[in-house]
Amino acid sequence: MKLVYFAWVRERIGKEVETVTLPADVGTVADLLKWLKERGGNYAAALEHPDIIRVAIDHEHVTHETPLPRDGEIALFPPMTGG
Amino acid sequence: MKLVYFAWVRERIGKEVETVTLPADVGTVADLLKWLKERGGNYAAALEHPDIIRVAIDHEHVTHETPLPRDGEIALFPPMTGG
Amino acid sequence: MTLPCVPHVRVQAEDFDVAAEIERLAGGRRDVGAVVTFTGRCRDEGGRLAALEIEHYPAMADSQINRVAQEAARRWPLTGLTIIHRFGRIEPGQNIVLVVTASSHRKAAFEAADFLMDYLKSRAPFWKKEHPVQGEPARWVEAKGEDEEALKRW
Amino acid sequence: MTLPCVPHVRVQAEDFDVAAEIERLAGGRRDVGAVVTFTGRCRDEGGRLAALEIEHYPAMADSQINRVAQEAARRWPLTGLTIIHRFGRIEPGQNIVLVVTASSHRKAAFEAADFLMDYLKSRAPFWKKEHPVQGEPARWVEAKGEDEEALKRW
Repeated sequence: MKLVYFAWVRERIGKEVETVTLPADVGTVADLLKWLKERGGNYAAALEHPDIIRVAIDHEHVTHETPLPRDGEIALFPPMTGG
Repeated sequence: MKLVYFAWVRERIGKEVETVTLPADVGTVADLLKWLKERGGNYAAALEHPDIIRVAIDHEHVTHETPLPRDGEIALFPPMTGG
Repeated sequence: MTLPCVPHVRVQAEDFDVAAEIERLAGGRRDVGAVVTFTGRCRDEGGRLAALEIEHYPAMADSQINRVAQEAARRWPLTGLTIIHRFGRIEPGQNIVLVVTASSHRKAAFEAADFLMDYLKSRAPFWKKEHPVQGEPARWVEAKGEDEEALKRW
Repeated sequence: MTLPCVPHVRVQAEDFDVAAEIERLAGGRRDVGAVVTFTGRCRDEGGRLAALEIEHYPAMADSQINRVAQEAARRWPLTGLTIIHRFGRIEPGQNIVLVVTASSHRKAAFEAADFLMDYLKSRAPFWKKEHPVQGEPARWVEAKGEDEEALKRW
């Protein structure tokens, strides 16, 4: 699975993009955030409050309850401040 | 008293401006409209429905209940369609 | 912001330049976060209209527009406000009216512009006469009840 | 009007020209009665801010803006709609975002522009970082609860 990070999520994790292989029991967006946070270190700092993290799958906004696809691009970022 | 007319009020009356001497019992805007209408002819045609005529005294919108000033410029016109 | 801005109001026969009017309010300023422009233009009404003729009451138009402009400047935290209303013959595709509002804040700029257009429609002493393409006689545009209704929002 | 207009959307580092964008939607047209522009600009926050740095998600920004633009084009009878959002370093007094709506009708142009700005604020994948004038560290702008609230109006 390709993960991409933006804004302070990117800065805290320390990378823009990475490819991960998820365990079989990581089924939803919420599971993914929890699994990443448990990696500790930079990930724990970036995902300290997983509730505020916004997620897009293949460039579409999704909720934390959304099931993960088998493959695709998952983006993690803070609430947007465009406009 | 100076009277000025605009849009179809002006066209129907057939003049842009005139000076009139009002009888003592013409005290309000409504009185003025009635008095003008009773002149008949073009005035009766222009003021057939006095309720829809808008009035300004010295460049300020007023209601039909407004007392007339001793002197000044009274404008009669249809509802505005600017903007 | 403490004092209301001083509105810039013009009633003129000539066309206006939207970009120049934006520049007047925002050019060189570092405190303007939002600029809204509203341009009202003459439509051909499905090919039916050859031109509008806009009559106005010169002695009153300027003072009435200034009055409503000052009310907007009191009600919203605007850094600048411009209103230009044309009169005379105007053809389809040409400009009729311009409102420009500048503010630190988006909502203030939008609301003030919307408010001003509602008030110009029903309070500024201008009257539109339509000249049809065909040989039909010209006719005065009738005021819409909805324009008067719109004022109640404010 | 039967079909919704096709929105013109750009995500770019370069500045934009408001007059040229008005001309794109209204130039030569006789059916456009109202053009609204909203320009969002960088403020210096009372002298505190040296620049904004706007990060975006390129693969998603264009598609999200197009999606909300198409929704606006379905909901309001627009004859044209343009949205331009800049990214990169932007200094006080410079432009950030432009929305232009054109319609036969005033209310449609106002409401669609207001709607679009609400949606861009909370749905388009852009993030602003403030670079202060003084030696303080840069910091990310926090999203405002009121922006999320504003969406409920629509």
